[in-house]
Amino acid sequence: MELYSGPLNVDEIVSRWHKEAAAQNCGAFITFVGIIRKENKIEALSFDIYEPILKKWFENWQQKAKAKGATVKMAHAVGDVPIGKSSYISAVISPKRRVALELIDEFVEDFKANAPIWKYDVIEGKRVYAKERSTPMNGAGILSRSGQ
Amino acid sequence: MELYSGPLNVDEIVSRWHKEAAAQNCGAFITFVGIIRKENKIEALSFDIYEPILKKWFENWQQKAKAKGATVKMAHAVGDVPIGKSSYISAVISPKRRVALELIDEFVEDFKANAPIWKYDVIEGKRVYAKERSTPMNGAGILSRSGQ
Amino acid sequence: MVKVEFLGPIAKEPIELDISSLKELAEFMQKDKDLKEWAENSAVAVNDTIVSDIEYKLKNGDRVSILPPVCGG
Amino acid sequence: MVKVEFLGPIAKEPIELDISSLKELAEFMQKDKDLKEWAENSAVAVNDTIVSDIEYKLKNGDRVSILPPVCGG
Repeated sequence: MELYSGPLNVDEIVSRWHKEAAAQNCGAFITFVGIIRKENKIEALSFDIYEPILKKWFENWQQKAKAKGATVKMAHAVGDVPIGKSSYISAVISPKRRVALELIDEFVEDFKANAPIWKYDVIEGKRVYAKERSTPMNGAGILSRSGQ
Repeated sequence: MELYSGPLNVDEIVSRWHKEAAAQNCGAFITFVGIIRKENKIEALSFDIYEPILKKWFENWQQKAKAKGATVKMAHAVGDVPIGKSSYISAVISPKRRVALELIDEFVEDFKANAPIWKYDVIEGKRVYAKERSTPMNGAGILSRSGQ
Repeated sequence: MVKVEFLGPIAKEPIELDISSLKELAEFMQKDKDLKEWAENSAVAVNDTIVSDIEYKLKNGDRVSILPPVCGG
Repeated sequence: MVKVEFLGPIAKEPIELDISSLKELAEFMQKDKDLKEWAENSAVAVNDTIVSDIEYKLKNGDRVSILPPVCGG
């Protein structure tokens, strides 16, 4: 797991992981790259990460992948990432094609739903929490009246 | 669609497609890279491609992707590719994550089943058709007695 | 004492509470106008492990994190 | 005349046949010891378009390709 301040150097990261895949004698290497889109009046997106829980989340996925003979990789930006730059890369390295295709889907979807990362639109230099696009994590709401 | 004689320059190709994804204002960029694994006594794999039908197959996928707002990309090696080098990259560029994850799976699986490419193991400098790992294409067998 | 920290967009400094279960924390948050809303959609971790049992007992020195809705990527 | 070409691992030079349908091509291939086997698992294209109707009519100058099992990637 790699965290970077600001935009990711996708070329460098993907090249390095690709070499790792070849060195592991794995035939399938899939990457998912998240790029900041121009939308509304956004100048950039900005991210907060709570690293201790993200690390546990990732280690749990590493175990899951290992049980299928695969490896997962992840890189994410902290702070501001301007439009057109990349904030997120996840990857699966696997000897088997099917395992790789299935894992990347589950890994990216679970990342979206449960990785402790908060996203903000940057508009006129101000951070605005992307509330509508955010997802309550597994187990959310237990502190509410209805959660009891 | 890009065909190369010998191994692919994965870094160059992925970097270029990544830039294209950013220029298209697409948020999701997925690549699948096929790497030659060391197995048995293989020195390399070797590929024959029938380009006219591959081109049609790819154009058909390009249309399919377009209907979902996405773009597909593909690069493949012709001839010998030694162990540890890459022979195949496919990619999906899409504004939407779900579309990208679903398309890459269908695209790669259909590629494996229907792209007119033949694979050979290279053992002691000789090409041996990888018969057991090959798949009859859609519509195969119509010239056989049972096909009629 | 239990330390409670609010992550991401919850604009609130950490607080120290004299509570012994998540249930007591829930009661505390429901009384606070601003926190009540976050209680609805936040997950909870105790010492960096996600907990989903409201009966979970807290002990002196525990650190509780409130995790609002996420959106990585 | 119809030109028939054999792709990939089928080690055979193109041939010219006086046939007017895929059915006739099928009959021809089934008589050839080596080609019979490939007929079982190959797909067929006429002028670079995959055809899956055995009744498909061939006309003078058509080019038929025999495509054995594939494995790209």
